Amino acid sequence: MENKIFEPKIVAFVCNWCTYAGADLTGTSRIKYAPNVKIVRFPCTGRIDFMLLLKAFGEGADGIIVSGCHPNDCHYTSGNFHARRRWISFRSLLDFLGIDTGRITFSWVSAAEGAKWAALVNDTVSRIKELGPYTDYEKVARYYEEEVNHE
Amino acid sequence: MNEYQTIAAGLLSSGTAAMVIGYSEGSAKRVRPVFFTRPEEASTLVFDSRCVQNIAVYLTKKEIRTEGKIAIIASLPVMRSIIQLASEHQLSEEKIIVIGITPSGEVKQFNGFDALDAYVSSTTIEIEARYREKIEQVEKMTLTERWNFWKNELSACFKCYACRAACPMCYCTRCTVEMNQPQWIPVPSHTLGNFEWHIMRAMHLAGRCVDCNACAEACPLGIPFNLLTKQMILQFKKDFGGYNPSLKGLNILSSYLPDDKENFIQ
Amino acid sequence: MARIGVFVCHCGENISATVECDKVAQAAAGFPGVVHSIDYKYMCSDPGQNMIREAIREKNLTGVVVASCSPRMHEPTFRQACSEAGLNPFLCEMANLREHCSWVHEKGEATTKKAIDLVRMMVEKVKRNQPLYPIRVPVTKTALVVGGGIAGIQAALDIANGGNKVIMVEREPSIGGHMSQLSETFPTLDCSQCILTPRMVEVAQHPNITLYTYAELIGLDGFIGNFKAKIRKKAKSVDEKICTGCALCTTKCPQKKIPSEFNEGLGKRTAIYVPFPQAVPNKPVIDKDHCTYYKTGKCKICEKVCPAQAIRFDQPDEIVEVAVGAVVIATGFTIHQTGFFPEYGYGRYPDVLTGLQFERLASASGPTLGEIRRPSDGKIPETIVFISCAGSRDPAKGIEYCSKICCMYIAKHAMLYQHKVHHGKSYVFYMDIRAGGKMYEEFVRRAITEDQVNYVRGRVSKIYERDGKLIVKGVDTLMGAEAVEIEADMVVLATAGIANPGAEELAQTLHVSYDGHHFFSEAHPKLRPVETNTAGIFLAGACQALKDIPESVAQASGAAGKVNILFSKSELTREPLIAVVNRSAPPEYSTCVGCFLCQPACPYQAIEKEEIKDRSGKVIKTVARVNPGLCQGCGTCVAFCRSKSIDIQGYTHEQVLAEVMAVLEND
Amino acid sequence: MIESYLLQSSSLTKLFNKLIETRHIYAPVKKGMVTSFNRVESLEEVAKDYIQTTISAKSILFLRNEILFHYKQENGDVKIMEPDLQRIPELVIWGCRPCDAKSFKSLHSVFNWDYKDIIYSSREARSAIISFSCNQADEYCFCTSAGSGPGHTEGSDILLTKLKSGDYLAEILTEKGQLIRDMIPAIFETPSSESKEDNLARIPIVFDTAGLKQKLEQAWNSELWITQSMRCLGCGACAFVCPSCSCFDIQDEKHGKEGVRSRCWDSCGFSLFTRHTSGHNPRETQAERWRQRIMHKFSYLPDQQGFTGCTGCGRCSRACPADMNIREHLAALINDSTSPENRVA
Repeated sequence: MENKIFEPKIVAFVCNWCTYAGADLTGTSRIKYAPNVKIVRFPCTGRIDFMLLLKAFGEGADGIIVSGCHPNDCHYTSGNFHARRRWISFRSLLDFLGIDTGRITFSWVSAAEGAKWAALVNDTVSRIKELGPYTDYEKVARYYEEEVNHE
Repeated sequence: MNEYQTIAAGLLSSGTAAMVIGYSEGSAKRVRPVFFTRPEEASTLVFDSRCVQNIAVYLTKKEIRTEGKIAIIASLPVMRSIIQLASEHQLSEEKIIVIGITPSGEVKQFNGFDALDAYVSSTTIEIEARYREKIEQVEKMTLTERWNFWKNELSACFKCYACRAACPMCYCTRCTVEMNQPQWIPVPSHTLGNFEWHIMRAMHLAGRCVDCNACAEACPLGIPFNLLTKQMILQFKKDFGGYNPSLKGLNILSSYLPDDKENFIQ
Repeated sequence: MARIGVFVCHCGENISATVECDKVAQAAAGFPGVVHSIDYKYMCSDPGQNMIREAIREKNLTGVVVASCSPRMHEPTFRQACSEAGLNPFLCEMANLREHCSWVHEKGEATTKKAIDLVRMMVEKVKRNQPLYPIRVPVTKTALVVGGGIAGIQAALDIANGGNKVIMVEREPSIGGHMSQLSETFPTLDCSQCILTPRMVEVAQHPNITLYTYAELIGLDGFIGNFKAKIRKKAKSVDEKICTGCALCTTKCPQKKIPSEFNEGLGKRTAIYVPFPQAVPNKPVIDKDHCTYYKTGKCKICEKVCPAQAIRFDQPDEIVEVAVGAVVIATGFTIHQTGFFPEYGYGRYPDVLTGLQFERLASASGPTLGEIRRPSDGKIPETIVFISCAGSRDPAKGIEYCSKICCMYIAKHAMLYQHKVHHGKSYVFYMDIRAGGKMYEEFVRRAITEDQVNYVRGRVSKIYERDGKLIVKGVDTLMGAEAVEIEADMVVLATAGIANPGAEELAQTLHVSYDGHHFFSEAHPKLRPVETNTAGIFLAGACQALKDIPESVAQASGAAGKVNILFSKSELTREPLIAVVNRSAPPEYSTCVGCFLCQPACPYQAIEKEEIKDRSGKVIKTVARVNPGLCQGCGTCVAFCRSKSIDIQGYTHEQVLAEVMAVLEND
Repeated sequence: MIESYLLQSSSLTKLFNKLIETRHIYAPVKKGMVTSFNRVESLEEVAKDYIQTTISAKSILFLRNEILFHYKQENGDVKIMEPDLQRIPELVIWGCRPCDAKSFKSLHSVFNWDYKDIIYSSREARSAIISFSCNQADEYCFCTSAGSGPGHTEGSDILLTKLKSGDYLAEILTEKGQLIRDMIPAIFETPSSESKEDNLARIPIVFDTAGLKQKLEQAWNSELWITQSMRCLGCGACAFVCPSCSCFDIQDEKHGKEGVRSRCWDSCGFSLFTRHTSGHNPRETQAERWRQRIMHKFSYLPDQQGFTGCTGCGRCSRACPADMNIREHLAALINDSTSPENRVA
């Protein structure tokens, strides 16, 4: 197990109209990227609950990508603006708590930016690989393991 | 009788108010909230620096019911809470008389929320120096030190929810921690459950917290989770240019500016 | 218990080349709740869809996951297939194995593992899906057209000819818009009014069109199919029903020095006036700001001379409320006035004109009856300079965009001048000539070659007056940036086209988005150019971006087509992927506490207040309610709601959390 | 079976050091304004001067969050793994007050009433309680009115009373206590003649428990439930600091294919505590919940078990953010004259 190369688990929260479509374009353009990232689709970045980021870390995610439409391009006019405020405050709170915000990539990827999506994923994967597994948060989530491991 | 006692007694004897909420002497040199309906009780009212419990919390409780108006002895944080609650459609102007006592000790009776709003808007929420220093101390730590600091502090929490109960802004009838489909926040008071509870609490108070400190005062374990909301207020002042409850403004997280600044979105 | 079917598609080799589809199907078969799991070459083919239909029937599936291409591609296909087999279409989800996996990763264990994770995620989601039913809303088959320029006229006529009712609101006393001010039109040089006036009359006479001129839209509530529009009909001070349109009043009005809007200030009008002879309706209105009676309480000459006794000084503004099912915004544009340009004299020189002013000079119905004469002294200009891009494409002036119509109308202006002043000399200063369009380039060429218009590529830095002449200083960049100085008698600035004043306010009234220049935003710059992001509100003409007449007309017909499609059914069905505020039994009724902080977060004003009352009618609780007609399903309110009392169908808390948990699950 | 000895002040360290060789010791530790029972390694860590700890010692035996079992999904089946009770260490609760020691009785009764809770019982069996009598009290203390007292012996295995000389009177109360004595018999010397009573705090009796119980039986409809609970915020601070409150909730937590079921503290003061799925709540108001709290401790438990569920430690009053003072409220209930016809809420 120890000899295995660290393959980070990364979950991406993306909006349906821009980044999800952008990732579709990456596919249709056959641009390759690392398979570590798995996409969860949302109607809009405005829908992404901050609790989901914590849940992802708790379930063992080593990194998170949050991505949606560029400012002014939101399918719903302003969902991404609301999301941006939410991330500005949430990110600062996490940082204050000692939760590694360097493991969260926030980005705007439009439906036309298939190449940007691939680059974003690859950058995130290599950055997380350098950081190593994120265990701080997962450990408190799996607090019981210490007690039950001996079984 | 002093000024606020006289006003309170007057409101009750004239029938203008049906109940007065204020503070009186409690046990062991503490003060406690009181609710009275008879003018003669007004002489037991006290107001001093010990009155840190935010009694605006009672205004939204279904247990506090009267047919008539409620008069409330309101410190500045209580006044702020009333404005914030009013902006969230939780209080009706016709039911409340505010006997405000300003930080300088001036007694001000407010007719209507607009007048109260004008007064509250003329003040600003400033984080006390001792908390600012503590926040800076935490901010100066390395990421790991910060994590360990909070892990140590928050793991002590046994989730009595006194912080929630003491907060006038936590008036939801079903708190998200009580939601079990899905179970967002683990119920047990283990470190994860505590982290998620306090993170969520801070986020839900974002732009709503009036910095009264009642939550921290209520905590039987002295956990400094109030630093989270205080840090947030400092951050909001920086990021969104100001922070004050008001009937006119919009909540920070349910509004936005097209040119909000950030430096982390790629 | 859930009975989920998983259908893994090879997509020929598109998926199977890098993902081991059989392994994915095998793994999925082991997921809790999965009772059927197969892989097949083409799930979207007829036999593939049949497999799904059969499995639903035979195995009583409660949910289907098709692991194939992007849901943006085939979700409707597979949902339809499920529906045909009796499964609610919203119990079908797709795992995107092609665009998000097989096409972007190399063949290998990790790729197949990711495919399995994606399928697991969708299985966990679909277990929590609920049957959903399309939302039906009735449609009021009346359209509101805001603006009576050529775009509004075209849209109104097309909608009305499609058999639907139209209410047209025009701010000015007459419809016609800017097109009615034009002399000739490019690239054909046919007379603008000759082609426009019949359309205006048709609007006035169309049985399906109700025309409100001198009126403004002041409010719009509701949602697609069911809007309520509030219109203020400004008092015209003339009883339209009685007025015969004889215009005697306009000849007798003592106020004769009011600059005429129609003539761009180059002519004068009276206080009671008809903006132009072909106006529709051709009945006067009293301009209260200039009328002697309204200002001083004395005069009433018009009342005395009116043979029909139609003057009504005490007429009030009237507010009418109309129910409409769709709105077409066609409020047009305006232009910068010469005062905007310090380098060209801040509008101080009377012979520095805007393009629209030149149109009025060149128009047979204009103040000079079509003769090109200087406003200052009435002389015919011997030398005339046209300056393009006055303000446009100039970030320093705050306008980055090209006003699009100027290159063509400058060519037209220069030609008209040359046709009318044979010995005159005309110059055009330009940056680039943008003449994309049918017969456009040929038209500009004609100006240069046949009409000897001098095109100078360069900018004009300054205009000043010397001995009654306008000195135009510029450079000719094609002659090696040589300084050029022309002594002109008249200068015409092709000033930038800009959004109408009040466009921002109107956008807010209509709840549609607008850009930084206050032009209204289309829903998609390419694929939805006539829709706004607010369902049921469409755009036509220059209010969206500067455009010429054929483009405006085309967009107007497009918008009208959209409206007629919308009106072709009596009920509207919409995808039910909308937010819902929970309701429960008493005494709670809902976990919503009615803080309404979600209201400002909603881009569609879809969140309403609902009062929950007891039997005696007493309000027990006020809670939020999402109007299903207005909600577009972004879910911003859902993430914002503290008590998690709002959820969004199709992306519920249970679903998304289960997805996150499942995708991170360790094997 | 009480055996009394003298323990010289210097012997206290010897006793502690002897115990820590084989046992985990939990003792009051002061951090800021809060004193709580933590696992300690040396006597120096133990708080010196405390009337009462902020949190009671109950959390050592009745864990805030006790894992009942751990499960795993494997090959379409679920494997359940119960905790290894043999791993529970031998432990000593050091420095708890007589009121706390007594409160273990009510915890014991709850966890051994109709069903023997093996987890609690195993912890209880492996723990010894060395209490210290109180020589000071504050105005929240009312143990003497609640069947306990500053030198009460019930519940402790050894009770130490500090004498004026600085030495301790050691009372060995149980077999567990004797076992400890036998670990280091040399330090247990012949007691002096100094009276234990003279070295105890004076805590006035404000009401008598039997009278209270009688009164409560008539008090269901008292107005006092409403007026007293008016300022109650509905938090769980009182229940969580209480040494005898034993309400719990059972919770499942799942992580992928595995998870745990645990038992965690709950409080009857929470409105959610009795709320049904339908939304109906049999204890709709805070007054009803306050009545439940008092009735349970002073009426129902005495009926069921023969003793009160309160030992008068006063923690709930100290912890209450709204200054609900149980001693004062109980005294008021005894003197209640409001008409029983007045219904709550």
